Amino acid sequence: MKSSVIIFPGSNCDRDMDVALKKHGYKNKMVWHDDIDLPKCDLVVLPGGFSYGDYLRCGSIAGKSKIIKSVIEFANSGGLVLGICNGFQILTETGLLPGVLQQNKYLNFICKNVHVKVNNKENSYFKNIKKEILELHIAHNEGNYFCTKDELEVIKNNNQIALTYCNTEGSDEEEFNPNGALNNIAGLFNKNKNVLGMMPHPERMIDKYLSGNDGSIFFENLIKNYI
Amino acid sequence: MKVKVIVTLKNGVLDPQGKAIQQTLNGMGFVDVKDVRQGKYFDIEVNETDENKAKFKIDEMCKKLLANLVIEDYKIL
Amino acid sequence: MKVKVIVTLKNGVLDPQGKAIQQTLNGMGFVDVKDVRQGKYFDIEVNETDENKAKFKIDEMCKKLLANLVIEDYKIL
Amino acid sequence: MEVNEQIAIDHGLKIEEYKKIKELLKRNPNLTELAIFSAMWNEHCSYKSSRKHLKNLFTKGEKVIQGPGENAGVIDIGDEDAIVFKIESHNHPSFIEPYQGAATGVGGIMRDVFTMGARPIANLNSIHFGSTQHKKTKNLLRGVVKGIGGYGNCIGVPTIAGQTNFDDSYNGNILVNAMTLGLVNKNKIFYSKAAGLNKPVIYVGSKTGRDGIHGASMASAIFDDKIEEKKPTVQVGDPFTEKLLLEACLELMKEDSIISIQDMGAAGLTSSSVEMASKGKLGIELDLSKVPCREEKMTPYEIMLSESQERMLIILENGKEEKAKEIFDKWNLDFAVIGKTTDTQNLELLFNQEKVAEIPIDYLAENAPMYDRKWKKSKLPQKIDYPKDLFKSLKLESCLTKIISNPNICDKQWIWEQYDHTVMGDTIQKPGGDAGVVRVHGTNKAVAASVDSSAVYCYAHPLTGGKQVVCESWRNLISVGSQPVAITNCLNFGNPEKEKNMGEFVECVNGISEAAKFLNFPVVSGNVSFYNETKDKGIKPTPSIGGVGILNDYKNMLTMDLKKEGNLILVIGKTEGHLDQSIFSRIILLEKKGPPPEVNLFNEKNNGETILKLLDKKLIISCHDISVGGIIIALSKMCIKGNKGVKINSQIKLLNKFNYFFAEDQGRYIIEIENNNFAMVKKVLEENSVHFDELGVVDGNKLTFKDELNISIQDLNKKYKSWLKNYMIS
Ligand SMILES: Nc1ncnc2c1ncn2[C@@H]1O[C@H](COP(=O)(O)OP(=O)(O)O)[C@@H](O)[C@H]1O
Ligand SMILES: [Mg+2]
Repeated sequence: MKSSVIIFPGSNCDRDMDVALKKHGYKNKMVWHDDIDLPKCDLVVLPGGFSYGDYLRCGSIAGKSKIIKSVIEFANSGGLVLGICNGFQILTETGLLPGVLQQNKYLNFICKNVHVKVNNKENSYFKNIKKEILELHIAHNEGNYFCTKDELEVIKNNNQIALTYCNTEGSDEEEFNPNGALNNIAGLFNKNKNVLGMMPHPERMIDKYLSGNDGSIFFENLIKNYI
Repeated sequence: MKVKVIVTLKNGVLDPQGKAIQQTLNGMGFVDVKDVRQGKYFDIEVNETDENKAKFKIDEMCKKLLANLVIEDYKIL
Repeated sequence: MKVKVIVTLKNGVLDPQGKAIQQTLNGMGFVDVKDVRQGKYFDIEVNETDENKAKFKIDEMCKKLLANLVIEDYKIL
Repeated sequence: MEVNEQIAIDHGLKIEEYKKIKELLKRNPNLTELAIFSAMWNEHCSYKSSRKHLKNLFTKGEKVIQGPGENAGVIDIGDEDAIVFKIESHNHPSFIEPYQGAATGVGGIMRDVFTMGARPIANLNSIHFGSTQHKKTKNLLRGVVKGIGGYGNCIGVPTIAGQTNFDDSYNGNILVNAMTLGLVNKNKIFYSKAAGLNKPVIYVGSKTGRDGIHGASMASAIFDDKIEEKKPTVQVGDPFTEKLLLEACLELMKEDSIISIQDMGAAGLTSSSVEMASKGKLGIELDLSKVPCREEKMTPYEIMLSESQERMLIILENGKEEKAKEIFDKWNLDFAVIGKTTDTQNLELLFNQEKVAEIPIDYLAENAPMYDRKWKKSKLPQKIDYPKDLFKSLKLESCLTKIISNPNICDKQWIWEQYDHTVMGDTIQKPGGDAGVVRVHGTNKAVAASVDSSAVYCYAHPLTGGKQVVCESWRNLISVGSQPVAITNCLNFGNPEKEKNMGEFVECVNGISEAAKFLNFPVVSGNVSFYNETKDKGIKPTPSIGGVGILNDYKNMLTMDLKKEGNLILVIGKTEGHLDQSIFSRIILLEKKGPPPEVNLFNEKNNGETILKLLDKKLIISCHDISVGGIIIALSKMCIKGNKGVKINSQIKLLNKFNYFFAEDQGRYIIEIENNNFAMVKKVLEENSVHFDELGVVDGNKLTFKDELNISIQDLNKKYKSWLKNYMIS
């Protein structure tokens, strides 16, 4: 599977993503934000970090960069686009995903492990996944998902909710919601389920000496589904 | 000329930061403070002398970049 | 009553956000934008009907919490 | 404006210093020149009160590639790899504007590290605040933590460890010390020494503004009542630009075009240009009209003194300007050729085709004043004789819960959860352990780092305190299974013009040096912050030691969490029962006097090395050093982290039980071992003449000792974890 990781000025999880993708067998290329064309690939990744310092609103300025037009075209033609953390924020700012990511409810940056439940397996990302509840890592200041009531209805009706914060058993009470996200949303699809935005960082969970290795399950599953 | 813009959260959108400020103010003894909402303010200098033209441009900037209309409103002063 | 406050960076203090916004606007084709400075805006509701009294209180709040006078100025609208 | 004595004084110079300037120049300096002297002769740049004593530090070692004197120290960690690291203070600005002060502190230290060609791989911080009762403390803490996170998180460097302390001596003068480690190929290290004539001098990074003018002098000025009105300019940090600068510099460093490079820190363009020229024994000519400025009509005076952040000065090989400019253009950063190296040995400044200053470099650097300040030796305080019945009414369990929820002991998760500690994908020991550990990307090696200070001990007896901090750092590094290699130090003290404060400084430095030498744990970099004083009240002497250790195989790393039911718990090192200056004495017995625990360097070294021997034989399951709070606090943390109980051996030979459990004797560790390895462990310990106690067994989910202690780990955990969180939301 061929992947492209976009580097925006201020991206800081681009290398981590490159390492994770290669470790799991993806052929990855790094793409500079100022380029106009995407290389031929099957998956485009918008990595985490602080594109343009996250000034104004997270992801807003990256949403205006040159490469984004091609990313939107790629997504509209059915290509897989994955946005992690800042990448998720960029996807909402470009309109590829609905809603916005606001500042965390308790106003602090949060860096810790969380559990998330896979809500929809009818898609390239989670089809056949072995575990329903993944332990992943979050590190963000603006992960508090919000959208209007009407939008939420649409999202629900289309099964667009990909991941929700929960505890080890899958229970999703408020106390397991780290940032105040609406309906505990940790990851979200577009209507066609080819665009996925998620706050957790699977690329930080790829061997047992790190915070855990459930991230590997995610990457292995995605590449297997592709083949 | 200089144009001033204010971007605020839409009614109904939660403003945790404003809330925190309100609580802090209450805690500091300003017990009369009932509500605080925080927004953004921009001072924009444009090379344009015609006020209407300038405001028209700024309006576009607000829609395209400065405000996220999902949750925010803007006002050009 | 409601009082509006604007907090801006002092002249000469670096405004990284404003700079990034200006460059982005230029890049988006708004080439006339010469400078952008970003500030904060507060809508404060106080239980106080006397305008002067309210403003006096808000003035104190600005000094004590809302603005850091080392780098910021404030204006009560 | 004609310069006179008053103007010199306003610039923080002493009258004698002004006289000396006139003598050297054989004329009166103009205002710009005076400002340059004042910046260079300032305590912060010239180390005029400390230089004499810093020379005594132990700085050599076979792994030392670069000791003090460069932007940061460098150590060899095998293969082609080297670690660049340093700690620096940003105390005064953080008190005035906690967010920006702390943020720019982190930005500054990172620049020191990547200037040398290293990619930063870990950040640490040591922060000290006033009493938790003091009205400013909460906001300062919140602002500082947000500032450290705001900058480090944005750049994408993990903050892997740190230290947080509260003491009322910091009420009017908090401490914010930031440390960075970077990784570099040891054949590709960049230095600040200029070389070659007529080489272009390049300015890169952000534009110069009027911010922070007088910052270097502020760092050395005593706070007074009027601080709130003084409103000195504090710099605003721009981590986004720093990230671009980091990437651009590292990209340029891949080419063979940089002769030398230096970040613009305190005293900005002045100190960077003078230091580069001084080290290379060259002159330097700058055309200030070419400096990219953010504001209109900036004067040479302002340009030379500005402390705008995120700027670098580079001396390039001739003909490489185009290529270099291309890189900085790509990253959207300012780039300007602003001067050249010369053979005049002078600093020459031009502005609008006019010469505006000309000063021999020597006068600014080597001829800077150096003072042999008077200092007072401190006596070792008398040991306290505690009356026996003082302990009678005390209950072990309530003492334990009181101490574990004390602000200086309790969990600091509220803080480090706000720091991205996992970015870069190599953090294998997060904050909350004895030291943070990151892997050297793509290898089996890992680097451990910790930062420590013990102001209470240093205040009671500076010489012992100085030794103790170094030992504590060494112990924390041993506890994660690393071989300690070298240290950096940030020396936070009061007013050096006072004999008592100067004495604290001199003796702490001597203590640090003595311990460093004995442990073969050299000092490779550091920083001095004097005048930490408000309204005549100085802080407790607070040297912060940042230690770095190496693991050849990261799979051997140790953690403190208890692992398995039935395993044995041993105390390594002898418990003498020293309570003076312990947290137990201070908060339970309300006794603040007495000497700090004695530091026995031989035992310290021997015990630590023996731990590493046991680790080598794979005999240790978990390990934690014993520090503030003594055995019982160390053990409690191991229980909490592993969520397992311990049954303490009722046979254990106690002094008084309070002495045994709460004493802060040095050189001790707690280890967990497998039951059936006991004989082997015992043999190794005995062969190395290391004293040990069989403390207990991992058992159930309670910490128990006879009928005196019976507390569930859950309760203990609650006490440990909730204090800081509750404090911050209340
Ligand atoms: N300001 C901070 N930044 C990052 N980590 C911190 C900070 N303060 C404390 N910590 C973490 O909390 C843990 C406990 O610190 P400390 O109480 O000094 O422990 P110990 O006495 O066992 O060394 C350490 O692992 C440290 O890394
Ligand atoms: Mg420790």
